[in-house]
Amino acid sequence: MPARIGVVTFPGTQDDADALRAVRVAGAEPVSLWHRDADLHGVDAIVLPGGFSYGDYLRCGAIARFSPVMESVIAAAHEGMPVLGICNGFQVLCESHLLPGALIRNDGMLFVNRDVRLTVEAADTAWTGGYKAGQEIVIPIKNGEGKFTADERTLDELEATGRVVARYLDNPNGSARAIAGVANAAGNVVGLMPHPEHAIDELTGPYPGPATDGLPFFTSVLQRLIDSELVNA
Amino acid sequence: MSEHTYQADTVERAEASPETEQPYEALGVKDDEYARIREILGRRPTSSELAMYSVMWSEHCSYKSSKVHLRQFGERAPEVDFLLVGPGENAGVVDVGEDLAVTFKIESHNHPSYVEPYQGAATGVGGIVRDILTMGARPIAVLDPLRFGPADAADTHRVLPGVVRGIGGYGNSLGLPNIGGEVVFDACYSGNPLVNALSVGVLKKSEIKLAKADGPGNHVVLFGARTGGDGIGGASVLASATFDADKPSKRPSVQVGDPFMEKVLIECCLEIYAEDLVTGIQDLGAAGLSCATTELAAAGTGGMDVKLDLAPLRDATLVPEEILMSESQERMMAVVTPENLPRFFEICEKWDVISTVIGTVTDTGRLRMTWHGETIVDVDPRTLAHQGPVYERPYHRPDWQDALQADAPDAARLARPAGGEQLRATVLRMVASPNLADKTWVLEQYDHRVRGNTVLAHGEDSGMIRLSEESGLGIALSTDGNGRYTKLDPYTGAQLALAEAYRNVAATGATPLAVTDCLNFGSPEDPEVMWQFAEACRGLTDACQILGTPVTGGNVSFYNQTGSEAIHPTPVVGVLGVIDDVARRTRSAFETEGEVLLLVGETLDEFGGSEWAHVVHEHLGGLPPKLDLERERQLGEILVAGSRDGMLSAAHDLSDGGLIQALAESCMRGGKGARVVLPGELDPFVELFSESAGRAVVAVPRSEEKRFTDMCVFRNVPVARIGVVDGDTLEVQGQFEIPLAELREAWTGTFPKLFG
Amino acid sequence: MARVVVDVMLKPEILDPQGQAVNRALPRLGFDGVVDVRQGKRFEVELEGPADEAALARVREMAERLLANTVIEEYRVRVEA
Amino acid sequence: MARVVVDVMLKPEILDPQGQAVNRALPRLGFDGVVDVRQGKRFEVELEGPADEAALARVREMAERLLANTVIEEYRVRVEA
Ligand SMILES: Nc1ncnc2c1ncn2[C@@H]1O[C@H](COP(=O)(O)OP(=O)(O)O)[C@@H](O)[C@H]1O
Ligand SMILES: [Mg+2]
Repeated sequence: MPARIGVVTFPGTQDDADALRAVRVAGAEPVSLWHRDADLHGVDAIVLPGGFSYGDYLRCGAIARFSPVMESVIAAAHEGMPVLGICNGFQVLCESHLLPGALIRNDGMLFVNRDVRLTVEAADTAWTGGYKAGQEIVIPIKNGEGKFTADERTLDELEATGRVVARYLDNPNGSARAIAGVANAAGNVVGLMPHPEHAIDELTGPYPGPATDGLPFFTSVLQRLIDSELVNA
Repeated sequence: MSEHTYQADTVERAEASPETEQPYEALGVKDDEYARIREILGRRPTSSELAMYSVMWSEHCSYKSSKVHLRQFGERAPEVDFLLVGPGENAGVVDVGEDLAVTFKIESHNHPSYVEPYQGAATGVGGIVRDILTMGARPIAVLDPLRFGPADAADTHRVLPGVVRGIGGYGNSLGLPNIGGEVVFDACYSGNPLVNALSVGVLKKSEIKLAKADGPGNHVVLFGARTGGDGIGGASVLASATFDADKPSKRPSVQVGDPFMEKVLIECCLEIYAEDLVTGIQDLGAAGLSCATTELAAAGTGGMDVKLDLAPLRDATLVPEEILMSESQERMMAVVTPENLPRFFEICEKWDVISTVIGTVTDTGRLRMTWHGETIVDVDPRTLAHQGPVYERPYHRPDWQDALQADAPDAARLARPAGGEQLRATVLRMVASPNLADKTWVLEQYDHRVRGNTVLAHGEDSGMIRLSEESGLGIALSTDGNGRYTKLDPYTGAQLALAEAYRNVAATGATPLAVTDCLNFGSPEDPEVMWQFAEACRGLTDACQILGTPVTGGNVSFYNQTGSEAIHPTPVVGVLGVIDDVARRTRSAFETEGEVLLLVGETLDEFGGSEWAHVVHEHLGGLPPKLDLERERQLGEILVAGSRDGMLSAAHDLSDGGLIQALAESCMRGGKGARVVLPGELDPFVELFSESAGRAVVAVPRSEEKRFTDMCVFRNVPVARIGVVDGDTLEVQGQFEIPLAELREAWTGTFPKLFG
Repeated sequence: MARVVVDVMLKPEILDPQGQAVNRALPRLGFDGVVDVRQGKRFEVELEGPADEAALARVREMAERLLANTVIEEYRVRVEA
Repeated sequence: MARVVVDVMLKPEILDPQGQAVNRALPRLGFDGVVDVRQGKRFEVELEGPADEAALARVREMAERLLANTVIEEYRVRVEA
């Protein structure tokens, strides 16, 4: 049985098609999940993609967090299912309290779409096993409210427990300690402001490259699922 | 005031009170137009009918001043076999092969964007995307050609940031990549910015949708946002003038968009299309329900009964006249058979989209509307949709045109830089000037990646979108326009706009196919403006014939002026191209050291309307660059063939700022320098800064130089070797050398300094 | 030091997509009995000096020019207890 | 019908980029004497019934669960005169 990776669509989600493609390119079977449907349809991992769920009105991710599908995602995450939230998905995970902190308006006030350099700091999460700790990668960001914020105690704890997954080399939005992505304590839930699904092929990835630095997020989880014998290679 | 106490002006009342005075002038209806309405109806119109005629016969909706000139786009169009839907529908549709079709159109939202830049621009994007959606297509990209007053003017600092945020805010929230556009500054746009937006969509050839209400008994469904009081200043005049008793509550002066609503509306429509549940569909744009009902009815079986009081409202105090004129965003109207209705509603419910049956298709030939049971509209819909007034506006060549053209920017008139030092300083000044400077500050606010099919976007000659992951089939789009050229010579100026967009598309390796245009002009009541308009239309038509690219649709925006001062006539032209495999796209970046740089095309001493004359001398006079459209076509073929045969490593079209600007951009984009040896006998300044049309610079591997050059010679297009890609400076031998870092600082510094 | 509050709301006739979104979400979360929600902005302005008439006039000008977009928004300036 | 207002502000320890942006703009527009600006949200909630204690408790729950993100924000619920 091949790995089945679900991609959730909320009303206002934009990057679901991209995430589904990334899952497919990585070699897993992409499965569309609909926000009103609490059934996870037997998926082995879940991506909450980018976009503007519910228009990003009120707060990014605030309304999506109450969708029926999120009840199931939260339960599955607590049981260890790998969950990746990208951009708006990261915001949904924070609003759901699966991840600490919050994402607020960028320091520059503006929406920023830019290829950024990151270091992958934690190579032991479900989604980053394919990277080397400290590896530098290029992945696009595109957000208006991507400034990661948490109280000092939480930030210290994230650092101390190796849960800072990725850090900006040139902090584009004033994120606390240049944090671009974090994980939960178990390492199965990862939230990331940059968009790895936009860096998976030479034709459409960052220019001038490297163009495919995002792909390992998707191949890593596949490898993790195979290693844990949840699915066949 | 509740709706029930509102005493509607019924047909019965209209018949009984022929002498009632009606405030038609306040609605922009002329005496003779009002007389014609009475003649058509055989009585005075009800206030609701008057509201409808006033909007449907407005310049914006009826094209009454432009129609006689626009006709030639269709009548003298080049013979092609790929045009599936031509001008006249919501957007043109072009066959791009593999069972796929593409629909694209450009529109303006100039005036609203001046009043409220964010919402004006945002709703401009929303409107054009709905036109694309209406054709049955999934919208897949947007472009935004923009014009503002001087970059350092206070008002530009109010307008530009808001416009850019609005286009980004709305387009990004729809999940549509922004793949191109323009940002141009000129004092003529002070107080009248141009905010044009182009959208493109893709559909199966067999699934084109049309705006017609066919089949008596079919339901007329209004779905999407509720109707509010947006954009109904005029209607309120009418309502309150006729019935001053209970004045309706205050009406908003600006339309506010809800991109989230539009996003779900798009997905909802696409699901409805996929199951083939509509027999006709129309978006609600300008003139809202008036336009949608009349156009659907006029194009279909011919009749429609509507219960207007069933329209879901955002503001319960709206009266029928206002509901008919409301321009509330994010609404659509569909014609649905009774069998399909339950499934249609189900899909709307899935997407939380409100949908309401408000009427029925009939074969009466009449559009009838009732308000709580009383008939308030009873008209032949064709008289509204198709039989509006047509004006043969007088036009004549302005008296000042000769003097303007005589004021040529020749060397005797405008001091030219001479010698390496002066040329070097001019290059740095030019790359930093607002029209030529790096637009990253703007472009970073737009998502160009969403949907994952963007092969080329900002910084390239045209945007390119992959349509098929299997075959690599794709499309390219570019928009261009030059108000200064068009002011100097409207006929040639319009052609130059087309030629530049055409060249841009070809430069990326795509074959130019078809055209959409947004004609931004001053008042049509000014015979000199009308002459500019007539000349531009004639020029565009002629050029389209030679290039073989039909106009498929577009938009006219008149009355772009501050007081009596009109903007430069500004036709903005969008060209759509097709490419069989996006993997062979040509970028503009110089990437590989040692590759040969070739200049294709001929350079003349042409500075009329040039960026150099504008920036350095604030001068506008003379004639625009000459245009040889046959040569332009040859150049296009060379660029496409060069891409197809794998000869080209880079290509960049030459336009504003001339050769040196193109070289600078390609160097900075690829992070590689260039060593340039000027070929001709011309003054180096002319070689570097002239804006002669029909030119491009290309980089080819040494092994391909001969083959490429032969191809040019064979087609009788001049080609000259001008240097190599090399090092990290831009060097013009014997003249000057500029380190890329210095060039980049000048080029990238301007926008952050102005707006950051 | 004094605190002046500026409340900025969309004019009542202007569409408020944010408020609407909240409105629609409430019943799903089991909150009934809400007829309408409108969402606006609240600015807390800390002044160096006292919130006297002159200072309030200045804050009003600030609201007019910067804090509110008076084409679509209205504002109210008040001293917070 | 009664109107209840919910004010939501970032907690004082969270840096407020929007307030900071206003702060920086003020002197450029010629406004001095402002020590700090913070920007938050204001919700006007129209209730079907009266704003009695039970209703206020419900609005407080709404704020806690939806209108504010209590990880970074604090809120206040009050009946507007
Ligand atoms: N400059 C133009 N060139 C070609 N066609 C045009 C031009 N202006 C308007 N049209 C065509 O006239 C028709 C009516 O335009 P318009 O009322 O703007 O359409 P819509 O209401 O669907 O936006 C459309 O088919 C449009 O493409
Ligand atoms: Mg239309």
